Amino acid sequence: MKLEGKKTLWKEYQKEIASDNYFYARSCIRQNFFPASETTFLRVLREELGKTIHEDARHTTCTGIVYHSDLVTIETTMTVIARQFSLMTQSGYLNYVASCITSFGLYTEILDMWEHFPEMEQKAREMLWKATKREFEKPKSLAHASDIIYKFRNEIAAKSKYKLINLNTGQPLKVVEHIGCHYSKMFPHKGIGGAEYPYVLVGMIEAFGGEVVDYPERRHCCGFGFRQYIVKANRGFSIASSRKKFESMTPYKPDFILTNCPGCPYFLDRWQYAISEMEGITYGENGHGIPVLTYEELTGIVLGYNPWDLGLQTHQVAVEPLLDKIGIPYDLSQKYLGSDGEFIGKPEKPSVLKVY
Amino acid sequence: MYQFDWFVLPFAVGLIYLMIALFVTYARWIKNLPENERKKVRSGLFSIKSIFAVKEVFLESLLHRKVFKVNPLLGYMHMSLAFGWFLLILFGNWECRIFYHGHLSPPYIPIFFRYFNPHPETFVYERFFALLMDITLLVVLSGVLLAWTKRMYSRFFGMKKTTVLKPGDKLALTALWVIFPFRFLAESFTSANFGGGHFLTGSAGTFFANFLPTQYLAYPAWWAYSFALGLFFVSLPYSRYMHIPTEIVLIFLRNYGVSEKKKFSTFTKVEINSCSRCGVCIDQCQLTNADIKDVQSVYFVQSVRNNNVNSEKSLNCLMCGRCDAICPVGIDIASIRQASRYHQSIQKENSFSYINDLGVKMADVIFFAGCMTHLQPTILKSMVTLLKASGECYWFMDEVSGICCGRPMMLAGKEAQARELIAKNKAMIVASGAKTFVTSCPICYKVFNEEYDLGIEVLHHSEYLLRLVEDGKIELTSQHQKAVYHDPCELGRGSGIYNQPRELLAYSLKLQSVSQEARQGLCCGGSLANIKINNTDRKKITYEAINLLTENNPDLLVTGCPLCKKAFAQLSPIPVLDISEVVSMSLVQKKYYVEMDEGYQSAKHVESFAEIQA
Amino acid sequence: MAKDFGYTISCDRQIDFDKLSRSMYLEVKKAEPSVDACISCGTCAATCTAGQFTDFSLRKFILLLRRGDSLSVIQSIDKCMLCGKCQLVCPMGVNTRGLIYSIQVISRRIECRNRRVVNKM
Amino acid sequence: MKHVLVIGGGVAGMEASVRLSQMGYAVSIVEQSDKLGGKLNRWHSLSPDNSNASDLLGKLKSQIHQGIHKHLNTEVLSVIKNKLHFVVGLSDGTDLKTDAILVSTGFDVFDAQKKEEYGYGIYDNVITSADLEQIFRDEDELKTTSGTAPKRIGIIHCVGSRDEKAGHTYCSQVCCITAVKQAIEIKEHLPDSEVFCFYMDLRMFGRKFEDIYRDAQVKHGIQFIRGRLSEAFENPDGSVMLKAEDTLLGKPLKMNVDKVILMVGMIASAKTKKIKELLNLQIEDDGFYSIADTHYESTKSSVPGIFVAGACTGPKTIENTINDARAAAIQISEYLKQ
Repeated sequence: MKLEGKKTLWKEYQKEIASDNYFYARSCIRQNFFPASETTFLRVLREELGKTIHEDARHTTCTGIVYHSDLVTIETTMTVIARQFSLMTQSGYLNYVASCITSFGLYTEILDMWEHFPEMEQKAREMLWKATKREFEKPKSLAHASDIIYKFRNEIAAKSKYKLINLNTGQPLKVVEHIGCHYSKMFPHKGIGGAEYPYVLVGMIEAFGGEVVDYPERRHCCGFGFRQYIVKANRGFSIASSRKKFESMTPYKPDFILTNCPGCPYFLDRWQYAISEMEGITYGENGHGIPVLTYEELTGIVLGYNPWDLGLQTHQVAVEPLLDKIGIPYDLSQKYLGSDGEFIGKPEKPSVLKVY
Repeated sequence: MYQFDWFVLPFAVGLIYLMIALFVTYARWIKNLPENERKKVRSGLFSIKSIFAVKEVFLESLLHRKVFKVNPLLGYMHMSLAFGWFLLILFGNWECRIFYHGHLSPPYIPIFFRYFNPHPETFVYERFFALLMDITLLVVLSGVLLAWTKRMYSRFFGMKKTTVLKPGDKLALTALWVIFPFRFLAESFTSANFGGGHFLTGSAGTFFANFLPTQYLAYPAWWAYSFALGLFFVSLPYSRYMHIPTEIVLIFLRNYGVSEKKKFSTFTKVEINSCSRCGVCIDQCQLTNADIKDVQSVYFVQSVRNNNVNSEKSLNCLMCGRCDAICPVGIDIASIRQASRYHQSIQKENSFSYINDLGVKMADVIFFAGCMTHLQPTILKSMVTLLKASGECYWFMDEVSGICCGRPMMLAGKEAQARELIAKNKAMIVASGAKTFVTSCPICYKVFNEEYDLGIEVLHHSEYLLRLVEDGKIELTSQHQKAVYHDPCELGRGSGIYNQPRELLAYSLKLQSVSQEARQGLCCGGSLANIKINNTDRKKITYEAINLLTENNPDLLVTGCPLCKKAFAQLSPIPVLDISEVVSMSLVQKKYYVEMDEGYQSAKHVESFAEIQA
Repeated sequence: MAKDFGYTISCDRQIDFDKLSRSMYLEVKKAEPSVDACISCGTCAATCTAGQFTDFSLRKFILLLRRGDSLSVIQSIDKCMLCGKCQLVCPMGVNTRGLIYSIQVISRRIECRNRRVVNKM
Repeated sequence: MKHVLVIGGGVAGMEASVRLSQMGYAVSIVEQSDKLGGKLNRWHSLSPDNSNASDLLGKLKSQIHQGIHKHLNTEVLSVIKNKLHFVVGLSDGTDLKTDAILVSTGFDVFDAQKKEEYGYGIYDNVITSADLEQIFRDEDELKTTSGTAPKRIGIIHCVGSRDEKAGHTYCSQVCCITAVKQAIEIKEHLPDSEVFCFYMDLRMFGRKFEDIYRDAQVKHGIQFIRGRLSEAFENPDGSVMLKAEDTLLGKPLKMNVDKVILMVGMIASAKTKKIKELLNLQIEDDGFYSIADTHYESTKSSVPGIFVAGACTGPKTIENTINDARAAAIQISEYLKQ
């Protein structure tokens, strides 16, 4: 592999990322799947990096899930998105940051469409006006939340308490990454590093001391695929897609999977459990699975945040072996206590997959 | 007390051994024939059939009539050896009988008569028999000389190739070659010592006595003669000469109606052991045009005998039947090869359960085009035109979605699969209530005719069209082209239909004859029976066939098989037509025909056809 | 052991070229070398008598063998009626009937071999 | 004596110069590089007869005599057209007065790096058809980067051709036959290797091309997979995993190969664009020069007195390029006689 070749390519896929004053739009599903990730993102930006980031309680879904399930028309979608932009405009921001890959992809798509078909933008404005009497400005910059972390990866690394180094061997941890299809596959030039050799997560891993491992099915879908999962009859395809990725990455013995998207960590995490129950197969070391992290969780980990504050107890695949490798202390007795100290309940023990 | 000398022992022992060996072998074969075949033997044994068999044995086994027809020189060689030897024995026995006044003598006496009675002056017929035996011996010796020559220079006999010998054969052959020279020497030396003999042995004896110590040589020569005979008899059951006695058995069995079946039987053993390895089938085989030299019937039969048939020998054959047509022994080689394919192939039931409910139409006449005709739209078009013109109520059975007739499967030895296809087609034919079944493909024709057991008449389209013409249902005009008719193998040799196509074509064309036709007709090279041959080799065969067929510069080449047409059309310098196309082109176009449409197939219209005719 | 979630993991349709064995193709090729001339034009499948009723396609079978997916060929090859139309239309001179006959023979051999292995177990 | 300026000293430029000179015209060739011959200098052998590219080059060069003025390492800087002729300013300081101009600026090889998913310039064992010719020309062996002989080689057709994403929707004509030629050459060098061609359509349009294709299958056992490479991936051992659909089976397929050869197409050369500005010529959407009439005047440009020949008017085989050059010579001569 010629890194020089990659670097040349990466140079072609750079984009302007605003350095401050962000308007943040959350993801519909992340707060359920990995509830602390978005919180961590805000905490890192505000506390560690001292940035201004604004949220508006009135923001809604971008319609991405129904849009990609062919259940709404483009008009509905672009009107909803227009309303999001209008909230941003109303708050006095210009830099839109989406927490969700699919939202990011959809915003990009809508903005691109408006650029090519200005009459559609006009239509969106009219419909938004009719429905809500709102007006909006298009964002000056549109970024995915990972772009922001990527932009400040070196600053974060400078503040980090832990490096992605295996304590026992002194070697960098081997990380496989999954970019999320909607991040750059549709609009490679809107993602850092493009679609073939995306750099946004690689940049973080390298900055945090880890080593990225390529694997054959790196670009393959995580298995969410919207209709693949949501329609139960198709669910076999969803899990088969994830399995294809696991089988492809296992020979490289990755220490963890870093993900970019709301659906990806969820399916890469939960399907490991489902596969173990259905086929008795696990992909990690010693009967554990391969831990799956969101980039916010990773950032929190290197910054030394309490693993349970990062929501790592909500993972199906145990993250403790990874924490042990990095040398991060954790208190198992605190694992299932909420922020108020109340017991939040403990999941049923899987029959195959090993957990703590 | 009869005369005796120790030297007769090798002969006597050999003869006894041979008799026992042959008896045991043939008894076992006949005993193991399938029950119904054995019944035929029992009922035929004491009937006129045995007389016919004796006649045939005389004509074929002794005179070798068929070999004569194929190749006179080769025929003479076989005849001089077989019939000559037979006469020697016959005359020897007469001589004995007369000499000993009707008393039976042991078999060695007639054989070695001259040793025991070199010059019996008291015997009144001595001079007569001496002359007779010398003439016969000369004939036999000339045969031996020819056999030597054939072995050395086969081309002298007009044969391109001759058969290859096995070690057992060599022993027997050597013995056979020296038997008569030794007899000649023994009798000559004896004549030199004691007188007797005639123009041959007498003169030779006098001649040898000039420079040889004949008094010392005569006795060893008799030993050598006896020894050669004994050796030949003992080695005969293990050599190709087994064919001599076995052919006699074959002729008898065949006259009783025993025949080859789908599987090997002990009759197959009789047949394959009757092969004299004469090799006429080699030159007859068109595969030699493509330089394929090791699969010809003589080699195939040999491999069956040695129990080492490989797929190449069994499957690399056009099954054209030209070797059958020429085989002097009349071995049913095609059936044996077919049976070997059966034994080699996988028999699988229910391969075609996916075919069901193809739809049936009620009709008087069924037309079945067959797979190959479907690749020849002009034949299809002609047949449809003619069927419409005939006014008969017909059903074009495989117009849209027909299935295969089963013949190709059968040719590949897949009997069970073929039966399944046959059952499916048969059910449709029976349901249609048709009384006549017509097909434009000889491959289909053969299987419909022989295997379907339909209970209705099955006609090749040439027969059917001829009938339409003869019945006045269609009328043909005479064209002026000279044409050659090519006999498709499956139609001609395969089904015995040679004349009907010619009669039909004679209505419109001037038919030329060619050197290789009818029973000697050529294969087009397209044969479905050969699964092994590649297309380049096929083309060589086709090319040679076209060369022979067009030797008299005809304007047209006509055939009765869509596959032959396809094969020829690729390479032929002159147009190639199917019979139906010729008939369709010479059809007298009445206004009536033109007006007829697709729906014109009912009985009502037949009546109106009659009105128009009137 | 397997827990029922109400769905199963779908099979991968991908031809994993490195995992499949092409030994059957090599055997077939030895028996009928003209198979190498096939260019997948599909004329054979278009004219096929059996193909009217089933998905029998010689073109496809040759490809499947070339890719090492022998099993589906073994399962379907006996649907052929050996009528020979394919042979007449093949533009590359493949001896298609000989090819099918050979595939049938080799299929049976492989089936027997597999059966023997099962019996041993 | 009338004068013709030939811009571009590749196959078309050389052949046209020779023919024009034979017709009695003064000819100058301007060539930007230090030698004549263009892409032929870097090619090893030619289809369909496997003849040596250097033999053909030698033949072409031997015809270039002293009377033809060569301006090597030279660019055209300016062109002014007056009523009678063109005044051309060259970078070597010459100002030429010429009566006609033949543009034969050829083609550029598609930059395979633009097809990122194929990994050229990133994966060690991915090379282009042009690289392979260079290897053969230098009499090197085809090896993997770890120095071993590749056991399995994948040849990818239509790289940069017939590809809307790469911006070139046309067929480059020569790549299919080149792929088959190179596949056979590889098998001749490495008889134990397996060679696979991934193609969209096989365009064996030329005389004998189909025979070579048949030989490739029957004699050399080269296998053809009708499916376009979707992506390549480098395995840890340096081998490359290819993903394509076997479209004839309707199934996705993945295969590991030790070496990948990308059949790069022809695109309009950078020079073509530059000269277009100077001469005020027209180009079409595909980037190649417009011609006056596709069938009848294929070497006449949109500007009187300026002619075009060779691959600057679209991908061409060498045979067609040479014919095109000769046709241009005749057309120029007709023009100059008017």
